[in-house]
Amino acid sequence: MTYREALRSALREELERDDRVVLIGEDIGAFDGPFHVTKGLLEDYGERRVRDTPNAERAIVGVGAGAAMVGLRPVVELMTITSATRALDQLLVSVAQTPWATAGAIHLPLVVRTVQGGGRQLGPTHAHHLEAMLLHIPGLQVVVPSTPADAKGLLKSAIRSDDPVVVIEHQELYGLSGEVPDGTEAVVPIGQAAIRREGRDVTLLGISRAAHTAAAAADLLEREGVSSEVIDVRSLRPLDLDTIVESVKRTNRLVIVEDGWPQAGVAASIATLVQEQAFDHLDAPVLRVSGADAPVGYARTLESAARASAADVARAALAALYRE
Amino acid sequence: MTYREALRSALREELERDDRVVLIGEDIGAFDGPFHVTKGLLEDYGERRVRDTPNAERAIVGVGAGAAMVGLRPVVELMTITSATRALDQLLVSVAQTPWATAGAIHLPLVVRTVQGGGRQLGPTHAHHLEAMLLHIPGLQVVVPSTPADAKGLLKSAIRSDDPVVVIEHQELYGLSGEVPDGTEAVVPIGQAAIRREGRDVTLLGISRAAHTAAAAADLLEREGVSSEVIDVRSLRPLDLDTIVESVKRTNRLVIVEDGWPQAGVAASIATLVQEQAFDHLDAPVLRVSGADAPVGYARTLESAARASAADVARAALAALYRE
Amino acid sequence: MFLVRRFDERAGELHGSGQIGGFLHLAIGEEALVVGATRALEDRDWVLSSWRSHALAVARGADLGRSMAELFGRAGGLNGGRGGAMHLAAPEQRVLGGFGLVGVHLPVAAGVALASSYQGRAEVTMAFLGDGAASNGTLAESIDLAAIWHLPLVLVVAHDRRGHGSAEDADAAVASLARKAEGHGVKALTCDGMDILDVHAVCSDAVRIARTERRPALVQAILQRAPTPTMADPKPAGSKEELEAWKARDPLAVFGDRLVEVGLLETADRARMQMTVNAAIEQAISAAGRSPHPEPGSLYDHLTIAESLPGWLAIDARGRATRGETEPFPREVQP
Amino acid sequence: MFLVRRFDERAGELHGSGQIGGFLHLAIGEEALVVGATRALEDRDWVLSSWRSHALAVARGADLGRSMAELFGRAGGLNGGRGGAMHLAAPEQRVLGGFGLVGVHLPVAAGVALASSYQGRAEVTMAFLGDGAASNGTLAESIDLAAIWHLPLVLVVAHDRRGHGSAEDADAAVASLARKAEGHGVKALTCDGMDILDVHAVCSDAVRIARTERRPALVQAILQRAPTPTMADPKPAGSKEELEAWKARDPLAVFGDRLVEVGLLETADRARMQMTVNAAIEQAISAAGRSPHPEPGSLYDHLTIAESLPGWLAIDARGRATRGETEPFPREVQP
Ligand SMILES: Cc1ncc(C[n+]2csc(CCOP(=O)(O)OP(=O)(O)O)c2C)c(N)n1
Ligand SMILES: Cc1ncc(C[n+]2csc(CCOP(=O)(O)OP(=O)(O)O)c2C)c(N)n1
Ligand SMILES: [Mg+2]
Ligand SMILES: [Mg+2]
Repeated sequence: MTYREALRSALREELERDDRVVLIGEDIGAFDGPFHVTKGLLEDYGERRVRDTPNAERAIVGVGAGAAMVGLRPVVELMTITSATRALDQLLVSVAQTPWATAGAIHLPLVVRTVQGGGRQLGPTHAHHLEAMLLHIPGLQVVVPSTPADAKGLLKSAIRSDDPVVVIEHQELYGLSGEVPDGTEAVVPIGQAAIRREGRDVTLLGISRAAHTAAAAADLLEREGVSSEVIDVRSLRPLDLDTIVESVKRTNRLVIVEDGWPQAGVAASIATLVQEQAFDHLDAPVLRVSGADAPVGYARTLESAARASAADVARAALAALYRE
Repeated sequence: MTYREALRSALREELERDDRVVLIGEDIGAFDGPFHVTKGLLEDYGERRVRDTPNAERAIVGVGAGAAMVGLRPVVELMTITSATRALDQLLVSVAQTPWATAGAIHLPLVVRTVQGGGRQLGPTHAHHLEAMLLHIPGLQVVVPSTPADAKGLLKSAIRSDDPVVVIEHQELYGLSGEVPDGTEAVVPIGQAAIRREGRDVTLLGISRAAHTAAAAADLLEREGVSSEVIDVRSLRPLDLDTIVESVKRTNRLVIVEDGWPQAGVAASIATLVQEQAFDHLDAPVLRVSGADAPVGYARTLESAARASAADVARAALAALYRE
Repeated sequence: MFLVRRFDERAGELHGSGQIGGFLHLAIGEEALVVGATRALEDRDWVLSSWRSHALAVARGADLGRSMAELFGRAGGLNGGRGGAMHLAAPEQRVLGGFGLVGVHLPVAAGVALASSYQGRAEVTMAFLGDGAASNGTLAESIDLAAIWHLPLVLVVAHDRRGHGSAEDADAAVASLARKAEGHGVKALTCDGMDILDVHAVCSDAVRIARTERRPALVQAILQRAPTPTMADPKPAGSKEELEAWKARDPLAVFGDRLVEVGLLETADRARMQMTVNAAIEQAISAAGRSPHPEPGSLYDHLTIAESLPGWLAIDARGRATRGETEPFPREVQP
Repeated sequence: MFLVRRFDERAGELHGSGQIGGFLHLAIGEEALVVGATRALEDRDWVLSSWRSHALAVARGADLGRSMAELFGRAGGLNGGRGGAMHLAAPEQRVLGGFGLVGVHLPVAAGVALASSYQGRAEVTMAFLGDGAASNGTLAESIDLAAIWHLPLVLVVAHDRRGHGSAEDADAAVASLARKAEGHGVKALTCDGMDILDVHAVCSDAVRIARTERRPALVQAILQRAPTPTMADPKPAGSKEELEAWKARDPLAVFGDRLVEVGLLETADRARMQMTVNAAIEQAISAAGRSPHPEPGSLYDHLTIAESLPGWLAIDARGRATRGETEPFPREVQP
């Protein structure tokens, strides 16, 4: 099953299970969703459950927040994470803060689905990675699935959560195939990192699509005789810092990989926590391989120069091992 | 001169110097500005130069961006940094990226003034610190003046810069008095940190208002026999990392103080850079004292529990010295 | 109406004396709107606003002591003292807030209306906004969705004609907003916001449209709040003359006098009623004063995901309260 | 018109063969609007759009080779290959972009008009948007400022009636947008977007209003783009029948035939002109193909503040290009 199909099957199963679940977004119905994730759902569940909207990001999130406050479990979709920058006031004020600011009197079981990345020359406005902006806001859970199983499992958890969750999908992963468990086993709890590969010499932590970059780097490093532990963070908030720190205590070296921008980014956030928690176990600084600190270019050469590649990660790992 | 007056005098001098300078914002004219920074300017410069707008943050930033593209030097004002979350698409797409994405064909000498903080029970929507979201975006210069002299000097530099600058003022500093140089000396270059106090044992780096918290902590630490070097970051992008790293190479310990949220925050961003650059010089992890990772509360007790205090910073410094 | 007025007057005073903090937007002069509009609703209907939600909560029957305690920022407040006046919610009275930012609640209100409609509940949602908020694009987006989805939503605009220069400008703004709403196919109505009977009649009509025709309506209430010289509201106060002129229009006094005139209210009863209200409010104030400040250690409550917060910061912030606080310098008060 | 068409047709083909990447929104069927509207402008006037700005640049006389090179993502492109079709700017032709996000350019256009007006230059700014963008609140905010400040701004809405279900819905959308604009005091005009003469006449009128009366105007051009089956545009293509039906309305063919009919154009001249254009475009394509790819090391150019970037990352990203690239897995193409 592909990542795309996995998301669709999560939506379908939850629509089936709970009448309070309603999908809201631009082009999700008649056009099958901008990336075809919601294909066929309008046909099967009708306009009551699958609601097309005009282009109006703030209204989409706001409407979801309101409906969630009084009993629905809306899953709203923002066409890209760049669109999410147009609804940040809603995410911050109406969504993230409300349960806290009402001392728990108002709950907000809202899911915001959005998608980052691009990687096929979409240029400066359609291929951002902006996880960091959402991670910054207390009150939001933020997950970044990188496999079909996690896409399904985390989306199901998100829909069942009584607190708001932002699910950040990755455009370049929609076609990725993988095993996806059925039924209740499919649910993946929010807040657990996954160790994708065990290793001794260095820990490679990947965020969103970059979890695959980390895995590819581990292959390159193996040829150099380096044994890497690869962790997929899966959830940014809550963060499974224990798993990361335990790994670093074993390997004493950490390289974090992200496609997003580095300043006030996700990798920096995690790096700081790790050096706070495991300073005495670190034999080298926590290194980052982030997207370049520049807008996203259209030209193929600029686009790929700006991206964290497996070779970059391998080089960073060797540097952490003082082998470069 | 107060911080507020210093800002006003920068605006006044630049309005006087350059007809291309135009002020745009909500209530900046007839109401003297939400915090009285622009008091009297409408009277003296008229409706052509000082332009009141309706509540429409995106339009305010977008209009400034457009006017800047074709020859003006607009200074637009967003009433609070929370309002800035309503214009993030403009800041990201129209402002930050344009010079880069047009390979320098279009310049954008735009200044965005906004204000963070509160500290007098403004509650969950009027007292955010969101520097990190703006720092995250490549293409924006971001400054956080904490003294009247810097407020004037950095705002003047910002207006004279050919590239976009976000000036983040601090609500709790408007009444702060201090020496402010006149004329050309008043200009403070963007991108230089200020060493406020020299010391040997630990470096305390403060961001925005927290630079004062750091200074107050140094006083507390002095009583404990600890000699602190206090640095005011002044500019987040470009960041004067050299000054910070040099200091850390002398003191071998760093505590960063911010009022903002910790996850994907500014302190984490700088901490990561420092451990990357000066790992071998650090005798302790880089520690942070940030605002609490929770929404901002109205109740006095919650508000102050969430804030980084000088005592917290002093405690962190002692911990970095392994004295606690 | 008198209850709402007295509550606000006392709140203004208590803000002056430092018992209440932050921005306190007073509803003095808006009582005809607050009471007239909410009385057009049934108990099952929902209410949202930008600020002044304390007045809506009181008008909808929220506990006075807990309402006042919220303004005091106390643990016994409606929201545990976390929100204060600008963010006050009284969920039992179906007042969802106080959202603080101009216009941010408008799509949220549409969402509440959507849930009612989706679940086949004949509830109406009423959202209060100011004329200032009407300029924000979020209104257009919200009206649009409400129209497309046939949502039972009533938008009530308190049109206080500030920031519109001359009276003609203000009239033009009213007419323009009506045309914009009608551009979306939304019925636009106007009422005299200083006259509770007119407000009630027009809002009842709007509520009927929303409830029975299942489509949104917009009401513009032309009103003038008291230009009271108070530090509680961030807007500048009016002059003495303006205040005198306003007093002649005071919706509460005018309506009370009229009731007396036409014989529906005895002067003695009016005084008695006022005394009862005064007593209830004083009681609420002392109850609020007795309510404890929220425990600093409760900072992370109702934020379950903070449980997983590691490190320095969380430990520190949780523990901080029990230790001494050092203020780096006095906090700035806005002029 | 033929130039714009051929440029687009070839671009579409080159996207198919992988020479051009990203999303390529074709203007096929929109030539009457592109040419008719821009011909209503003077050289000193400004143009902005969401996408399809390559067509505007070509219509305004931008160098064909550099325009095509931009689509190819080459260093010789109008923007050094950094923006591509969705973000193409031709500043010499006063086409400021291509802003990519729905509606993000609308307040920017108002700002450009503000600068003209502020500096007493009699320029007009024309912003193109789609009917989809008209739902976004940013339109309302931009119109509002343009009206208040008497800005010389012309908003041209390409109303392609997609996403409005039935034709009546689309008509209602047109009428509704006109009412909304007029709610702001902005003159709203409508034209047949398939007829270049009508487009030109109506846009000229709008430009005159903006230039001489110094106030904004809004033009709705009802049109239908070719439902060509291409992967270049993210929207779904139409059926064969739809394509045939569209061909009968093709604004280019219809106008050309009419010119021939009324004797203003010889068939032979028409063919010759087409050949000239074809030749120019093929030349542009080969020039574009010869233009080098941007140097990876130029990534931080035009971002002066990146100079100060420290550490790993910056060093790494600058150096990376010279080393080998390893792709973790193939990149996903949208269905
Ligand atoms: C986004 C945002 N910007 C600014 C403010 C500050 N502010 C508080 S009240 C107010 C005036 C609003 O006017 P209006 O909407 O007419 O409200 P009313 O007159 O009914 O209080 C403003 C700008 C805010 N609360 N939110
Ligand atoms: C903010 C944002 N959301 C989504 C998109 C994706 N998108 C590209 S074209 C398009 C349809 C826009 O329709 P319309 O405005 O009518 O444009 P036109 O039909 O003229 O292309 C959308 C939604 C985008 N570019 N920006
Ligand atoms: Mg008002
Ligand atoms: Mg369209």
